[in-house]
Amino acid sequence: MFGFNRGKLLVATAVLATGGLTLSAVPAQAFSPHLEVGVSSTEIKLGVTLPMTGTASPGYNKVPGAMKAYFDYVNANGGVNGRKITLVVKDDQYVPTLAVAKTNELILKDKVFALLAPLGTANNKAVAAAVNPGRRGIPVLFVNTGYSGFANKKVYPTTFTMLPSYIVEAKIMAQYLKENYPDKKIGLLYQDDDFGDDALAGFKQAGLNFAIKVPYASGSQGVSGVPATWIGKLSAAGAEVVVLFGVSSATGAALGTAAVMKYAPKWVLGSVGGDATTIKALGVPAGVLYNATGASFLPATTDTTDEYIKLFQDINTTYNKSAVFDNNVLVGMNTAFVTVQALMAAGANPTRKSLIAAIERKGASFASAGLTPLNFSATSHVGFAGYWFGTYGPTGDLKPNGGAYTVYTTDSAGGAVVKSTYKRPAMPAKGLPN
Amino acid sequence: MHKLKSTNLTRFLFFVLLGVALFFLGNRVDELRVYQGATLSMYVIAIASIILLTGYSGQVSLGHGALMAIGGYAAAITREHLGWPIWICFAVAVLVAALAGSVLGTAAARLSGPYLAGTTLALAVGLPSIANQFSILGGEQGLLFDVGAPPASMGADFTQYKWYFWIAALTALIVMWWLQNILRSRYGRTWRAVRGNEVAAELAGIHVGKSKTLAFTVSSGVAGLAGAVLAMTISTVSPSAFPLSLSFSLLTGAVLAGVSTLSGVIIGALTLVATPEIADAISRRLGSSENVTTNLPGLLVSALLIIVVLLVPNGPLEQLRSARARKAREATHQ
Amino acid sequence: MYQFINTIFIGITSGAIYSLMAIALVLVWRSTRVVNFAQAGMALLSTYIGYEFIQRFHSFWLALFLAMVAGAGIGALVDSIFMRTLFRRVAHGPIAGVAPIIATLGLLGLIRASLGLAVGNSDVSIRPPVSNVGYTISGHTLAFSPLKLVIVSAAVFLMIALSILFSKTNIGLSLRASAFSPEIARLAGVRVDRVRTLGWAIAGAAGAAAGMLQTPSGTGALSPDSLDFSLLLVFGFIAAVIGGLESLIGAVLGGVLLGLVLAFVLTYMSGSLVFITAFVLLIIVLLVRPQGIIGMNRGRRA
Amino acid sequence: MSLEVREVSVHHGPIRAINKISFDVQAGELVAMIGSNGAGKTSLLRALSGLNRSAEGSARWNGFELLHTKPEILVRHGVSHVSEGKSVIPELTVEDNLNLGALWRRDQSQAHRTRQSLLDHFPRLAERMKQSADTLSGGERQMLAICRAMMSQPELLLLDEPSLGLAPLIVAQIFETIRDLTTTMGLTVILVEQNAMSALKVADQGIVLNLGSIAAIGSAQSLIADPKVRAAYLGY
Repeated sequence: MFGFNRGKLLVATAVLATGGLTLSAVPAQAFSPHLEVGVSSTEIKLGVTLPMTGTASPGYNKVPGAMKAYFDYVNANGGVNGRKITLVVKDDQYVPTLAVAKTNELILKDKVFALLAPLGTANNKAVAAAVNPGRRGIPVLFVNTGYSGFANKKVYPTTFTMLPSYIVEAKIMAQYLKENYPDKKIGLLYQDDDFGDDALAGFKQAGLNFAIKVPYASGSQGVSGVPATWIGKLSAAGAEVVVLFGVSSATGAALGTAAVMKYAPKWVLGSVGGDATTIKALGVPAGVLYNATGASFLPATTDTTDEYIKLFQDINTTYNKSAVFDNNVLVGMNTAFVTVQALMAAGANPTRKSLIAAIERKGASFASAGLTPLNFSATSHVGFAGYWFGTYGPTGDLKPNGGAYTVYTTDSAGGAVVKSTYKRPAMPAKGLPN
Repeated sequence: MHKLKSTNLTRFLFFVLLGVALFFLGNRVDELRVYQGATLSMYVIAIASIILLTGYSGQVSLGHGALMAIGGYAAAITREHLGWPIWICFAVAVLVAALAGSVLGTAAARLSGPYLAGTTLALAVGLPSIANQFSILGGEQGLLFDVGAPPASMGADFTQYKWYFWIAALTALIVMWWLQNILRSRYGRTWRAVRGNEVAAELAGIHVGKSKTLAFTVSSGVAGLAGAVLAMTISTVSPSAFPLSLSFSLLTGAVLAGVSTLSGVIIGALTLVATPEIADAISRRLGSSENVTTNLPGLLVSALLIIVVLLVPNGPLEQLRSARARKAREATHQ
Repeated sequence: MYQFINTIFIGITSGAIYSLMAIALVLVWRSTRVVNFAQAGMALLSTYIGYEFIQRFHSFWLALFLAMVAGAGIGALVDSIFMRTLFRRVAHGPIAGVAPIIATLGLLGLIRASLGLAVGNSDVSIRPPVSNVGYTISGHTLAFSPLKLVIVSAAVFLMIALSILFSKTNIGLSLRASAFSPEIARLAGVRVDRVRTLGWAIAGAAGAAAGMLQTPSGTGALSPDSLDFSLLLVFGFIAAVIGGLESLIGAVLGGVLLGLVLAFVLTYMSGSLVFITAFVLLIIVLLVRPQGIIGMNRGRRA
Repeated sequence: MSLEVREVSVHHGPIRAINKISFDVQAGELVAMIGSNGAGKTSLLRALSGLNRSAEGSARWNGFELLHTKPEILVRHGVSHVSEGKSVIPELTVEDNLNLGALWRRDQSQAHRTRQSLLDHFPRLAERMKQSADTLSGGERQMLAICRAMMSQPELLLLDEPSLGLAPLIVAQIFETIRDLTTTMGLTVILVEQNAMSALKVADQGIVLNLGSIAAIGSAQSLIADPKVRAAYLGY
């Protein structure tokens, strides 16, 4: 069977040769000596990997479109110091192997200046270890995950987080629950992996006791019958307040199934799975969300009295084909907005070093739609660290409790939960940083 | 067309030659291609494990991704907790995966086609979720697997990826050489006999069940090694690195390579690595809309798969061979 | 006690949904000896077609019927232009065992990606045609609603109707004969190609019913990347294997067994054990009976 | 009514299994086709019944071309083939195996009558109607296979090695049955056999195939009497 006749050797050689050709058919990219990789006289190139297809993609696949829309808006208004921003999007299907491969492509082939808003805990960890942007000095701006570990500057020296960590969220939520429902039986639904572990750590730190904790395996919310077992357990334990600390599809499945089983506790939704638009798109009637409690660090997506929301909605209409304006779009736009400020702060000819230094130096003063301050400094790469609580209206709009945003902040460690005194500065004219 | 005399020595020399060629290739291409070369080597090993199982012993597995996970985790745990040298970690990966494979293979030998497919599919879906049950497995974010920096003696511009590539390519060469040898041995002949006709093999005194279990065990061990190499290329192991789609793409690679022979394995691996990039390039050239860029790669890969299965089901090499055999026959008839 | 009863209901209703998919898989297996991984894609496509009909006619039931017709058409089309070519080309060798799996997987990807291109990767949703709010008995709401009743009835009805079709009618005899021995069936005058296509068509219709009924019973969302459909395929296949692949009654029994075991493990042990439980159950069943609950004793190697 | 075979060739890849052979079979005859292993008997039969559609030449039954026609169509034109090795489906019941042969017939009441008369002939099968076919003995299976073919009410019956793997006593029974069917139903039968002597004994005509060509043809008696045939094929 394995006699090496001449024919087979020929084929083997041919295969090797083709392989070699493919491998060597890369044009050596010429770049000017005085400009950083990914920066030319006319362009700054950024790259993102995230799930654009596959079962983890719904919702998240709207983020790049939103970021591109805001960059296009900036580009149409003169760009960053005359340079246009382009965003290269790669689909990693939420698989670490692909995330590493695609990030390598971004860095080695597309030669991007910085990585922007990569998604997923396992993906980011694999990229950090295998591609090692930290050692290469490549900025990883505003990772799109609340896993607290990425804020560790020693391990991830070039990484900045944007979302408040899950621990922060759990601590603040615990405080809220203790204040508002001191004598109620509280139940918790959480994802049985690092996402949930962070949450459990936060709740534990805050000293909140649950009457029942229901874990679910990531992905199992799509299996018929599984959500019904959650509701069965929660209702059997008599939980009067239920915290849903999972992804949107799990939150949606829990709410939908609870309606079927006529189980109506006071719902408290975590921010990851708390976007009304996404939940409604999952087929859950808005009425189910009515009166539930939600949390966010950005203004409500329907709050058109907010100058940022109004601007982002306009940009969304013009540059994003009027995609449904949900929290994913809002997060994308706001991330792009902060990114532009960071690029501007990095100087006339930004380098990777100057970009990181700029965020460390000026990051805390960057404008943003966020209702809590960005905590960037030379010692902290943590972005937002606060939440406000609101109630979902009959159509699913999240409105702040008491009519105004009351923001609580804390940290991922042992710090106390405090009411924020932060007053968001006015938006730069036309939402264009200068 | 006369056959060169094939001995263990010529075969060994062929692989040494191939190794030397790869060594020079690794020095000539850029960093990204070197990295892809490591991935390619990983796929070569993984696809070989599938071909061994399906092509040579007639069993179908939809769960080799899970066996790769076992190998990957075994290597990572050995490295992290015991700090053993990398080649011992790889050996542990092989052993642990082979052990799991022998348990599974014992069950598999009793099952006919679709039942085995169902069992392995359930394994591929079920196994990764174990990672969140035991803290030693590191949960969703997984474990780090650091094979270490290249030795200083290699020089300052010897990159980490080149080191990965060297390790992966050397592993792949050794595996392929060893597999070619084992397939020419008594075991290889037994497997082929069983694949050809179970009843006849049984009558010829072959213990069919044992033979199948052995094939499953060897294949699992090789898959475990591929898992360790995969873990090396992404420096971590995590449940999501071994999704169901990995098992499926290995089958795809095996079909593209031609399941009936190991010699096409590089074609399968090359296609798996190159197609997404080619599709990406095409869709970017065509793609004005987000929708096209997102869905075109999937469309192209699926279409390629279907075309190959329909047009060259036994793989391009086998097709070439039979076409040539036909031509030779016609020539002698004239 | 209330929780115990509810767990049984949850098990039976989810089992019924796995059964619907399992029935479709068993149908194709019985008529062509192919494990049809494209079934999830075919069901997804049919359900999208059903969704379009709902938008047009505002009747779920009419749309369900039309989706089943469309599903039958898709099944017939897949077999006549696709599987027939495949079988002409790969009849022998090791590839014969994997080619149908690979081909149907490829088809699954093709349907997914084409749907993504055609309709985009965002969700649409299907409302339940009858109330999905649970029945209330003496103040307790059961995990069982009119919609779930429809689903369970549909699974039972399909099982009975198709079992009768298979075992009592001439068409059924042709289907079985073509599956077991195409050559002998041909020699006996059965138009095997047409009969196989018919088998695929019936499976396509059953798959469409599974998709149309499972969608509103979950959250109602439908997208080309729908996790629910991949999982439906996996759990449907596991149910079919547990049941024995040869028997429609086995498919339903396998589905319900899987549903019940999952419901009890999730409720009384841990919510994290879904996928492991499915695997362990499958292993246990196959260790005791390698041919499934209702499989043939002298199972053919295929 | 007759079968006219003209210059038929069958290839298996590069090997020519049947090389341009021609012969006639008259209606109502039982023809035994004998020859050693690999002589091409089965190849010829499979070409006549449409299982191998790559044959060249022409074979007409009452003017209807058999070559290149699908077996399921040939059945509708009165040609039935019982393939080598007990052509029954073991997973089905005896009843289902029988019924299978007449599924294509529009007139099912006619099929019912055929079945009744066959069952009268073969009471052993009648007793086992609800059992699965793999519970039958080898001889019973062969009977069932022949009955299944008879359910199509064929005019031309092609039988491939019905004696394969059966005890001599059973073989004799089967051949008697075939002879009986030929006579009582006015069938034309081509019986391919290794078991040359037994076959020729019940046959009207005999054809001896050797390496894809006709080595001898004639009445069964004359072939039995032919010393060369005796030496080469009848073993004495």
